[in-house]
Amino acid sequence: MAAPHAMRGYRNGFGDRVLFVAVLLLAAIWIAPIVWVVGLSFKPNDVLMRSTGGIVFPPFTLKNYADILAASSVFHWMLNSAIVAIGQTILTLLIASLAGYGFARTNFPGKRMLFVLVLAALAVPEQAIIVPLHTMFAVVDLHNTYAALIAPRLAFPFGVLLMTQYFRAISPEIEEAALLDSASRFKVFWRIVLPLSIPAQATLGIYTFLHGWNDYFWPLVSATKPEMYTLTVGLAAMQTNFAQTEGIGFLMAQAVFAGLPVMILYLFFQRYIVSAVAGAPAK
Amino acid sequence: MLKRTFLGLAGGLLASVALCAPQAWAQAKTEITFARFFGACEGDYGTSQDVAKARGECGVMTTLTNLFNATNKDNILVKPQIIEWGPYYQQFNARMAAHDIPTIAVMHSAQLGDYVRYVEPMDDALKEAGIDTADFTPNARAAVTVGGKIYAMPWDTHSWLWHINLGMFKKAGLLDAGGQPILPKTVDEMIAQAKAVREKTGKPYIVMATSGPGDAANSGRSYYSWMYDQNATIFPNGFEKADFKTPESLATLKAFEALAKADAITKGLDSGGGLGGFLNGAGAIYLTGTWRIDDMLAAEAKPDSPLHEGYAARVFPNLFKTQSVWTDNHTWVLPKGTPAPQHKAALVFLKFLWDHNFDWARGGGHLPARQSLMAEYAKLPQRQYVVDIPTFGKALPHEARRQFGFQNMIGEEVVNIINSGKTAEQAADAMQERSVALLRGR
Amino acid sequence: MSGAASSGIGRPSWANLLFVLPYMLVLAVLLIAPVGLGMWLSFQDYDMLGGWAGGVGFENFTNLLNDRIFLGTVRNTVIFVVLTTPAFIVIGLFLALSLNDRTRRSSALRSIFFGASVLSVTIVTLVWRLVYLPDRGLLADTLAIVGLHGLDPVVSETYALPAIAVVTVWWIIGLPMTLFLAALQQIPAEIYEAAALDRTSRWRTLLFITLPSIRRTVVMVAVLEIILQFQLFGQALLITGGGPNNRSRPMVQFIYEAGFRDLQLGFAAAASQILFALMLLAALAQMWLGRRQDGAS
Amino acid sequence: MSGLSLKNVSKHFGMLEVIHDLSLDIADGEFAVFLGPSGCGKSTLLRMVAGLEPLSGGEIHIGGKRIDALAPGDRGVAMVFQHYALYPHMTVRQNVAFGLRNIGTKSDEIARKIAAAAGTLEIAHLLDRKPAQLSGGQRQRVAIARAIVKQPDIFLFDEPLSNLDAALRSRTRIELARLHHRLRATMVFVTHDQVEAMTMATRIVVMNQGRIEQVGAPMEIYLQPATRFVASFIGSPAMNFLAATPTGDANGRIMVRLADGTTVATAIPAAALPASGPFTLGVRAEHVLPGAGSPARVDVVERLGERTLVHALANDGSTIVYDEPGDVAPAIGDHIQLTIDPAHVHLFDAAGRAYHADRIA
Repeated sequence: MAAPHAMRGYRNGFGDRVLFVAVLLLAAIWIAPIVWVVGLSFKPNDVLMRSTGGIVFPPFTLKNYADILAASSVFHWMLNSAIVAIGQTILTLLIASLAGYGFARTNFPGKRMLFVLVLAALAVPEQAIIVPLHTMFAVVDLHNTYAALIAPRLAFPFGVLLMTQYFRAISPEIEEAALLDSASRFKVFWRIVLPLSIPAQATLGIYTFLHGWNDYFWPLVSATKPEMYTLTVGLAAMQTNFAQTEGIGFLMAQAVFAGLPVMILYLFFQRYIVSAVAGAPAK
Repeated sequence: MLKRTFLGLAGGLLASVALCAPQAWAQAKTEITFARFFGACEGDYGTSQDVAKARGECGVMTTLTNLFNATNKDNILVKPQIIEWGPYYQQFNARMAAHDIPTIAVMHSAQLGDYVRYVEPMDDALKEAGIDTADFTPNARAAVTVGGKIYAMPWDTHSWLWHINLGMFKKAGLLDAGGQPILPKTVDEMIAQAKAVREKTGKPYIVMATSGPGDAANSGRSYYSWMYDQNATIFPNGFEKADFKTPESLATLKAFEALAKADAITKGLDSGGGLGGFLNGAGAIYLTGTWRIDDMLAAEAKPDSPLHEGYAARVFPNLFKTQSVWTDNHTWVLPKGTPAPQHKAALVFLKFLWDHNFDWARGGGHLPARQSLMAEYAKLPQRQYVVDIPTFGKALPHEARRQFGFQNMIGEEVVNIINSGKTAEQAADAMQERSVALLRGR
Repeated sequence: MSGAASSGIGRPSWANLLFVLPYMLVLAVLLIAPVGLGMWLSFQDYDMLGGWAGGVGFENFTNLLNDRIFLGTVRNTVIFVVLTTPAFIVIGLFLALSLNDRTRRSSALRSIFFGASVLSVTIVTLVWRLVYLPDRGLLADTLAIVGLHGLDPVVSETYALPAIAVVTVWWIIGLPMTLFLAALQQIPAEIYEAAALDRTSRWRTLLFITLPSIRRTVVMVAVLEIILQFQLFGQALLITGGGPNNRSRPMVQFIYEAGFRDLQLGFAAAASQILFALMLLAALAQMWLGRRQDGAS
Repeated sequence: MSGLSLKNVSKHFGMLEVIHDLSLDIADGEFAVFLGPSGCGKSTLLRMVAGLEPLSGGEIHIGGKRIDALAPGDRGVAMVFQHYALYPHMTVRQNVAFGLRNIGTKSDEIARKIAAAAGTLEIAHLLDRKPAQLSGGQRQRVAIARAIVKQPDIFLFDEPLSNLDAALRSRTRIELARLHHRLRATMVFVTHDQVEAMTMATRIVVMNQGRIEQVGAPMEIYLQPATRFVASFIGSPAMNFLAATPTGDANGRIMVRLADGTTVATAIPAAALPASGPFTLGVRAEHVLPGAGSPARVDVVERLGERTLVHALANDGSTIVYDEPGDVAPAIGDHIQLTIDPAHVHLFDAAGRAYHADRIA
């Protein structure tokens, strides 16, 4: 992480200020809609029904948030989203780490062929197999289960390739030392390699989590029972043309409320997102 | 540290799942699922049981459900499954494919023909529930009858209106001596009125939502209404081939073209923007259905509202031969595959709804499905002007497949005339072509 | 991500297969099998509720190629990819270059740019529908200040797709930015120090040192974004519904509608195959370009 | 009995053969050093012994037991790696205990062994630190402690000193030698540094391109290198090599003429030499004597402190290095005269094979 100095080396003067203003301008564009949404969430619904402008002026209300606490499916959907996203994250980390280690560090018959298969799988778009996936899950009657919501994502090879890359970058000496220390192959993986790959796990974990949390198409067609809705599908269900005019403020409050935990999670893990990717040289 | 955080999070969540599991409800209750659109309004009506105070479709539906759950003697728990209106039927398909069968589902009568294979015939069930089918309005009866059998309990007749800002009509000189709005009788009259409104108020004549998901239906309903005024159909030669180039169809499309060319209709609003705009006085007429009457009346009552000078609900006007209008119906169906106890409980709930049909008509704005309620309905504000709709309103027969597909497709092409400047002929060509694809499936 | 598996440590053993077995099983059941099933479905008449009615040969494909709506979705999707991918690269790179230091300021700004990615598509589209609302949205209000009226992107055939592209870039610029940041942090500081001693200008440093050093990442981001953006769905469905005049309907929405609205699974599967083929072509072309440049330098 | 025996060991990576049919015996208690330039296969050989590289052919025995099919942990070997390979997420104590736990050693015994090893290596105060908190030398000791506690039959060292600075390196050399002496264990040490080999080994195995060039005690290798490669690799400064043409013999000892015309009467038996072919004469710097003799011009002077190396150009252009004690040295450009001590010259034939004078007892 020597970059900070590297960049500062040639930064000075007028050009920097122009750049900085440009970045600030972009940041303003980026944050404006969010500020707006937060603003709307504090406005009474009947005011918003007539106009969504003037969010900085009174009247303000906390009713929308109070309503969430009083009666809203948002909690349940958040829980579903969390179960799905965390389930996907944990399982992805587990099988991607195992497979990544297998490909990066062990030898077994047919390894090269299987790895080519994994690389090829990278080209398969998830949206393009939704129709057959839906048919398959319908045949085995698994729709509206957490398993159905979680499982399809586990097949995508990004995590395996990321972990393979990362494990290749870890010095093999340490694993060799462990082998000489009479550790089994699995023990080497579990006790030595896995703890060493926590930064990569964090990266993969965050991306998997976000992906799972934000997934729309699959839950839309697989979670058809409202009690199995994830947040994305649930909020979309709230957004009927009718609801939009009857409760923009309430809807926005739910949006803010739903976005909050992930935002906090992000702020907490933020440094891992960059540094972990940096830790795995893309050779 | 990180690992521990992850594990902690996961553990906590799993624990809370266990706590929140559906077992929380009492064991003995018979749970039935109730799939519907009409929106969710837990914020305003989450616990309310006061049906009289409920406004709007969502408010009435939610309150009725709450009331039933609190008061029914049969220990039945109705669990609403609220799905967005736009993808409701996609979702319904997915549910059927996933063997996730709701006990009761709302269905537009326009869709009943496509889904009749998957729902229970209800002649006997309605009798068993004590619902008098003789009380169905003729419109409602036709809506739920396929091949001589009743497949749904009708809930309303809804139709397509002009919601009029009388203040702006007055400015444009479009009120008669009695203060009632003068409606156009031809396309030319309509355009002339539009010019008057534009001149006198600077605002567009018609406000209509065209851009949001599902908003295409608005244009589709308008198209059908003017087609029916000409006693025309899009299926002049049987239900396997549509024809959009009949003179009547082209005349209808030309009416939209004329509106667009005269800048008499708003472009690119979604329903939020449309309704909000109209309530703010952004146009003289709002094109939407019966379901908004109550909201408009509420707005009219507010002193600071641009509608305060007066509001009128009128049937979508006849510009051609004989007054008709598009109608559709919300109905309740019992999808096949429900176990007997739920089936029985569903009938109890349907009877409850049937008994509260007037609440729906009042709060939701739709016309009731029961003939016996019509007189009382007509006494509600503005309802006298729409109460006759069931006698002259029309819908496609159930033999016509993919009715929503058609309504949407037609609507999209009309929207293209309004928003994108397509000509009537171009739109008709596109409709013709797209209808082939629509009828291709089974 | 190139290169076949290099040899690991230790002797080859069937037991090591156990490491990859869980994933390979998941891959086989949940990816390879659906791909195969999808290919089969695309030659069938298969109704979601009505069931299977036999093979139809290439009929689904010929119907697709004669379907103007479908061809429109192909055009829209390709345009969308062409609009967004360079934007992701240029803006992502610009942000990464500007925010690649450890000051609190940069960290806060990074959070802002990444922050939108944590919002789900439903929330994002809800927000932007309000932003784009004709006459009363944030955009209309803002443009009105500078005297611009009537620019309503979601109802314009020309601007609807770019408007969705803007939302998409706004939403998930965080990923390319992060990938670029990671790549930048791997450039050894010595190279910049040497460049500084050589009095290299900012532009020349960028052109001749920074960019060549992260070229692989640029290619990777390009391929990644092509793959992601070909799968546009939620934003279009929820903002414009595909309109106006089908000018913003993407292929995935077509697949969704064909399969889940019109119940024609075979037809939808056939459209999926075309999407798949297009993405493969685009990604391969991008990789080929990247590799060619790789070899040239 | 824990000697190491390699029998016809070979190794290839694909088409590339890195170890050619190599056989070697290392006796119990020996400190054997595999010495050679990088890429000579010495590390590969060590890793094959450790079980980290599979053999392409041949057998490996430790203490008479064939072990080349066993897992690394089952071979009774411990290894100290070039970069120490400490487990970064474990404390020193956990690092050292890891291997013992894996073979089910009882906790109290582990504690006892760690205490003993920590005492020996003076790392008792570091036991609860993580590797990142240690200096290079300390890590080195931990790595050795980790090997010691396992009480292996054979210690393997893979260039463990290459990451230490010069002072620490020489100190560690001494400690390792001392450790060897105390443990009397068999040790195999891989290095490319001839000083390490010379100072620590009881026997040096000089390797080049996957083959053993010579096996012998350090001084044996120094004094009687078996090949030109060994001669050039051992000794600092490197041996002087000069083209030489045999001109006959005197008393059965070969006489050669160098390129500058000088004739050297070597002590090498003429009979041992092949009949013809180009020869190279090798002579170490300490056996080139300044004073009377062939003329040369001083080119470079390297002062090492205790002695000074003088690089001189003979009149045929070849470079000869000799050393002067202390700071005594001619100036650059000075004309000097050099004599080669004929008793200490070596001859190498075209194949690089060496011919020496009879060993002076």
